[in-house]
Amino acid sequence: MSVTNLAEKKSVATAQKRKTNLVHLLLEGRAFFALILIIAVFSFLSPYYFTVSNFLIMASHVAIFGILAIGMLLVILNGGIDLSVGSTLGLAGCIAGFLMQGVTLESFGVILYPPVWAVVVLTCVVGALVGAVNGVLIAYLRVPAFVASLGVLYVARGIALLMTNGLTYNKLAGRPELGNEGFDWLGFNRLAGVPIGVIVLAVLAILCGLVLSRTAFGRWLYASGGNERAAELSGVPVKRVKVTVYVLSGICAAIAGLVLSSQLTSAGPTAGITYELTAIAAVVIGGAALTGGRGTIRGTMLGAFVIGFLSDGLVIIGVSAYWQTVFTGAVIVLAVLLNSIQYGGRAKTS
Amino acid sequence: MSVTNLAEKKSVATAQKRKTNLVHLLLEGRAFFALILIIAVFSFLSPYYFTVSNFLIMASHVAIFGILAIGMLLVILNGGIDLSVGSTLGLAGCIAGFLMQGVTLESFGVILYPPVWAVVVLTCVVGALVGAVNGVLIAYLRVPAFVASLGVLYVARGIALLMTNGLTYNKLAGRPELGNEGFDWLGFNRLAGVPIGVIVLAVLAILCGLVLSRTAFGRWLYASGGNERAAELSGVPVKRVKVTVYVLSGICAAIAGLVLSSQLTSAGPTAGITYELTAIAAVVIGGAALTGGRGTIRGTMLGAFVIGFLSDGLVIIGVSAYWQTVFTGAVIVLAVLLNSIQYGGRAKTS
Amino acid sequence: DGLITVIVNDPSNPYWLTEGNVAKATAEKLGYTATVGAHKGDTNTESNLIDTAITNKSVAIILDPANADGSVGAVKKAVAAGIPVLLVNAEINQEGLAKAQLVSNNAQGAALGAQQWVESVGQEGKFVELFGAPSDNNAATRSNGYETVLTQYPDLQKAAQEVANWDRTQGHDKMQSMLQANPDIIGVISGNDEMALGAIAALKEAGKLANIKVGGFDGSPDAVDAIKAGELQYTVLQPVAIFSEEAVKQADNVIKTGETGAKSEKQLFDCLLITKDNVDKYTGPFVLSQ
Amino acid sequence: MTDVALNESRKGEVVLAARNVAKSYGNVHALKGVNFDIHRGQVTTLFGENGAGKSTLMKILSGVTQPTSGEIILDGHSVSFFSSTHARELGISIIHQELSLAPNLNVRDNIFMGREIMKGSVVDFAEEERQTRALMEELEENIDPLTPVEDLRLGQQQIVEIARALSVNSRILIMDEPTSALSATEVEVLFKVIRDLTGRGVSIVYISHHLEEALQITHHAVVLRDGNMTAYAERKDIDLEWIVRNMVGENFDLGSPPTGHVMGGVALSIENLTVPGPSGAAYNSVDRLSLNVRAGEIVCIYGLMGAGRTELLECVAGRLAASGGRILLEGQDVAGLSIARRIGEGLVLVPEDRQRDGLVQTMTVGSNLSLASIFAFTKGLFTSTRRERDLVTDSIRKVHIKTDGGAAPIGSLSGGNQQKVVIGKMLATGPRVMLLDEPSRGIDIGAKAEVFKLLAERARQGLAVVFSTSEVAECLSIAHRIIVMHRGKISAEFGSDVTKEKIMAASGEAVVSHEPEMMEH
Ligand SMILES: Nc1ncnc2c1ncn2[C@@H]1O[C@H](COP(=O)(O)OP(=O)(O)OP(=O)(O)O)[C@@H](O)[C@H]1O
Ligand SMILES: Nc1ncnc2c1ncn2[C@@H]1O[C@H](COP(=O)(O)OP(=O)(O)OP(=O)(O)O)[C@@H](O)[C@H]1O
Ligand SMILES: [Mg+2]
Ligand SMILES: [Mg+2]
Repeated sequence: MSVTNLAEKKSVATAQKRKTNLVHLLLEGRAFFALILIIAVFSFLSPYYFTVSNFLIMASHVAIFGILAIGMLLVILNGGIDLSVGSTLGLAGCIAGFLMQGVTLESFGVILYPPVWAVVVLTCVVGALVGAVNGVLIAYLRVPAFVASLGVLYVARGIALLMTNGLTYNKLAGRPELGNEGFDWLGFNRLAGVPIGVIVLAVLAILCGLVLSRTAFGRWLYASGGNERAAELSGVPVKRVKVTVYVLSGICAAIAGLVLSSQLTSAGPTAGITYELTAIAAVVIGGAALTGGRGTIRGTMLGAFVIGFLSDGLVIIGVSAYWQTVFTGAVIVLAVLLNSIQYGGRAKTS
Repeated sequence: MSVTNLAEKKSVATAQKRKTNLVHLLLEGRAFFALILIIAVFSFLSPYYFTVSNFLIMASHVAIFGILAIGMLLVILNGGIDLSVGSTLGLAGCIAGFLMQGVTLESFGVILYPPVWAVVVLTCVVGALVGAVNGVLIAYLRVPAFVASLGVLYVARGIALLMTNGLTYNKLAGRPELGNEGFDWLGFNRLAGVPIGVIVLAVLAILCGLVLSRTAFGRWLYASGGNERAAELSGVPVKRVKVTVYVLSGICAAIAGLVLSSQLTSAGPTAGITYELTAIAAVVIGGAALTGGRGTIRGTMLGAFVIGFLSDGLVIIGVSAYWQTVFTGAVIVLAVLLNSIQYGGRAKTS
Repeated sequence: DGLITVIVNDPSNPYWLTEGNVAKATAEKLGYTATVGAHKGDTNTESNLIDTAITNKSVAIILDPANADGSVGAVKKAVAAGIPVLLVNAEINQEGLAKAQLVSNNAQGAALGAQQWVESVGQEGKFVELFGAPSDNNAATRSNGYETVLTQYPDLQKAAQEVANWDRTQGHDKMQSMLQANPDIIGVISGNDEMALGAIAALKEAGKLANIKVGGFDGSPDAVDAIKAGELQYTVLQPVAIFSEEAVKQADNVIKTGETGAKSEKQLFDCLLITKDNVDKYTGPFVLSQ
Repeated sequence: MTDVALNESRKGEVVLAARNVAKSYGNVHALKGVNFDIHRGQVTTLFGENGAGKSTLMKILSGVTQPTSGEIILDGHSVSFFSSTHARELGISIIHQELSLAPNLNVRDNIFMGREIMKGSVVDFAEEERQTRALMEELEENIDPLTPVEDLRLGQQQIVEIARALSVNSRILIMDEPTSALSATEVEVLFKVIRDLTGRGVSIVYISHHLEEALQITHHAVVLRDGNMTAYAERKDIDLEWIVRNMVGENFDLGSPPTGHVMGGVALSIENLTVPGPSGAAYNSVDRLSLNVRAGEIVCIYGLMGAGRTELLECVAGRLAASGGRILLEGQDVAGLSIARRIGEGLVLVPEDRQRDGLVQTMTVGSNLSLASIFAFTKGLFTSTRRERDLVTDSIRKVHIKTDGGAAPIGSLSGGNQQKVVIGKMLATGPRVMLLDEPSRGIDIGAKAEVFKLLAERARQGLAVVFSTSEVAECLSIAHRIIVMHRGKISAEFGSDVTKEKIMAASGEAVVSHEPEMMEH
């Protein structure tokens, strides 16, 4: 009796598992099909869409949102949200611009031109700091993530405006005699024909994927997003994980800021306004649950590409700006509608 | 034994209750003190701040956000969020403007000028419809509230732009010969010296307070925000409550749109951009938990006044626009930081 | 034939809407196809739109740059791809890139406006100024233009200046707040019409529109209506319809001959004053028939 | 039971002890100076009512919370600062009363979360999986290590929780109600594991409200009451009666079927009801089941985990959709009626999981009590505060809820009293048929007896009661009729004079006691 029972249970479990896998495939496929569909439709509507050069260009546009979305994915996996990434991106650009123009040390009467690697490191440090402020507010002072990052959104933007006085830095190329050349390499130039921004995105995505799937930190992240109390009781340093996640998101925003200012060869304080919404949309279209604990880097990248390829496609076929707004909203809802069938039964919507 | 036991437990519980009340008072007081502090500081810094006329003007600025915040409070009590209120406000203004200019019925060759009450009703219906779209997506199609309302944000804004073609409606005053006068009465005029917008806010706040504390619907709202499954099993029509809440939020946004266009005597499609964030901030500063089930109308009003009185104060004493941004962010975080001590122990930050 | 890509700032504002529409209409009249994109002031979006224009093999780009410094990179990119770029409405801080920069003479317009302002308001008393988005060069240019003229009248005293980001609602709210601190002002000078119209609504509400005069800038249809209604004293018409059309014509020249046909890269188009005296000559959005 | 050798030299000596440990949460004194010993290689069982402080004491001993005052002594040395990770390093692990698993992670990840096995800088998943398999084998559960935990039923989740504690290889293992969701077979396996562990010198602390069960394995019994230790004895000196007497002061029994009232007509009639299994499952959770319940009758449904009792009751209450069959309430078909309408018609459910489905934690005791009957105190548009207060006070009195009044936060009540709030809420609607899914889960014997007394009383007044249970002893209390469910079908039906063995045999359960004549149905 006991044996048949067990065997039966097993077969049930296996069937269920097989089903889950199939459903998963179909659903993963769905975001993927959305992308394929977008590509197909626009390729049909414009002869210029389906070309290698256009895909590279679109990918380099996706890069900015994609990099933000990677950081956002980590935050969302943790059950949080980070509204400040757009502002942090803007601030990071300004910091980089400020450093590239040379730092005047009044007391010594010299102007310091830090080399590009130092600029990159310092900018990332600033991004990490902004993230750390978020993280500490959220993890230790228990401010809800939405509000903490909303406050930081305003403050970071205000600081960027104050430090630039509303103006834009545009001498980012550096000069050989100052030894600070090479900023172009972050997003403007190409490597073997591929825009650097795309390469940065790919590297970050692979790194993030590895961290999520192969390291203890990745598991901690999923665990504390799924059940924070349980994770804490199991010895997961949940608060540290939380702070780290926001710091990483801040660093991602800083990198996105660097790539963007390199792409534009200029850095202004108003860059990145409302980008947080696009990043969140990418993550959610990619199948992550805003309640935490569920989501993959693959999905997020798909989400980012869906949004990017859609908006570029609409521009290429010459749809009016108003309709673009409408389409963007509709696609976000539709894509998530498909996804929500996957998790809807379980997750409490928040 | 059993008796002493009970008595003892009771005294403990009473002590606890007393303490809770005191803590509550202090904390409610905190948002209140924040307001008092803001008023005191600015009154000290500017002789024009502490005057009846300035308070009325500031209150009329608060009215817009306050009305949005009332709808947002309902949504947040239900454990949701509505990012589309700013867009709905803009769309509502445009609808009202469109109706006030007269509706051309091509087939009959006539231009219809609906009276103001009809304009108000129709605009509210449109707001309710937008809310209903949100509600159905969230309650029945299980799209997470953040995403559904984000999509609707874009779509509503796009529709407003498409219907106005980017232009602003100016002739809102109506004309006596057309029988559509009186739009001024929604926000522009004053009643006994008090701006109508403020009166509308007060009426809505009182209504909402009554609904929350004295009706079955209010109870249902708190219950389904606190524990949706339990509420459902207790016979609460949770899905209907959810849809209703978004519909009410849409109507509030429409009313805010009407008041704003009356205040400005014009209605443009870009009105209300990012107002959703301010409304959410007001609700959260007012002590509501983003996880649902906790929050009061009194707190929300306090929150709205804190934000409004702060930003107007900064203008009156002539602080630069950049610093205004920084201050706004800092105050949002600080105010919630104080509040989060109240709920932090219990609510999972979301 | 070929595609001309027009990129404007934000078509939800009638000024840029006209800019895009006129350019598109002109291009189509000249036998081109045209698309109108909008960057909404974001240099990244602008750069993406330029990329798309390159992908689309546009024969020319008419661009209203988002940022004097920030748009340089985008223009460079288009130029590197061999597409002639003609800038309209705003400048970039680098010459020799774009084939032409056709802009309204903001300094001249501001001076014109300020003189009319003094004429309408008087030479004595306190006034306030509404300032546009600080990231936009034109905000400062216009403000400086006002300053230059108004400082010549020592009895005119600027009581306050607020940033209202070109926005009507912000103009309204900031005006109300400034009125609290400065109830005794005699006039408002505004960086654009939207903010001026917001201020008018605020003054109307306060019942002070009779005593406090308002001047605008842009020449938008709404502002013209307000002039007709006697609420706005004047506005400075930016000849957007003219330079927008001219830009496309020069683009056509460049495509056909490699030259714009104009004398210089920077071409300033003088602004025109609209007051209640010549308001009936306003025949279409941003068009003042001579 | 005494097959565990007690005479090994160091067996029985105290390894971990609490001395004068007190803990208060604000004004709540959960523990008031308790001494507690854990003996090497032996099982110490902690008994006590809900809210007696058992879990609190265990949390202190495992470093999850810090005591307000008092001392913890490990191997004769006082340990000062103590976190849960620290405790684990010292060889103390705990199975929490509330499941603490991350539902989104699979079994393997849950077992090793927070203490990953590393290979270089990455996690060694293969090794973790191997160990998980081994653990599952030991627990005789066929659970794939890669199944997401949320796909497991409650009992299996509890097994995972147990496996996690076992995987630590600690020398002191604290089990806070590890069997509340386990079937008898699974409990039996667990006990085998426990005996194994004690044989190897591991010390166990065991907490359970299943008193008889606990008596099977324990060596020492400690009774806590209101934060004080009230009794201690060795196994040989105690029996069930001793425990109950020390726990609640008097000896409770679970009552007997109410008699002396006339049963009415059929109140609830279930005809050929079929409820599909979880989406895509090949079986039906409830399979063409028919059942009639008369007014004034109490029917008990016994069954193992997964027998389909929850699905049956939830379907009747309107939360799950049936795929076939009819449900009649006093002759009227309730198909298509919402939960709310069914409540209005007098058909109510007290759900299985009171935290998740029964209570709104953000509201007060009073608001929870009145939630299902708002229209009873609504006049026109508005609710009447006075009438609501009357209703709440009335409920509190009738259901005997120990609370400081309606305004108290719901979280301030003990588990049993919270359960009574859920029952009181449903009784306040004036039901004719009341369904209760495991009303006794997690509540102490005193509360249990009170709940049953209450139900018997109501039945006498004409209420039809259907309750489910996993404890045979409860079947033999107030029920007039006992239904045994097995895989969605009724496998047997008994009167109140049936024996435990017959019930268990009909449930398809492997037999716990050792009578050889037990056969499966
Ligand atoms: N975090 C907390 N905050 C406030 N009070 C608490 C907390 N944890 C426990 N208590 C209180 O401490 C007392 C003891 O609770 P504990 O959980 O230890 O009881 P228990 O004996 O385990 O009961 P049960 O059998 O229901 O599990 C109860 O009155 C409870 O309400
Ligand atoms: N006929 C069946 N064949 C195989 N497995 C079954 C069958 N019925 C139920 N199960 C298993 O049992 C689980 C359902 O348990 P359910 O909660 O419905 O039972 P229950 O009797 O209410 O148990 P309890 O309330 O004690 O948890 C399902 O997840 C499924 O794996
Ligand atoms: Mg306990
Ligand atoms: Mg069950």
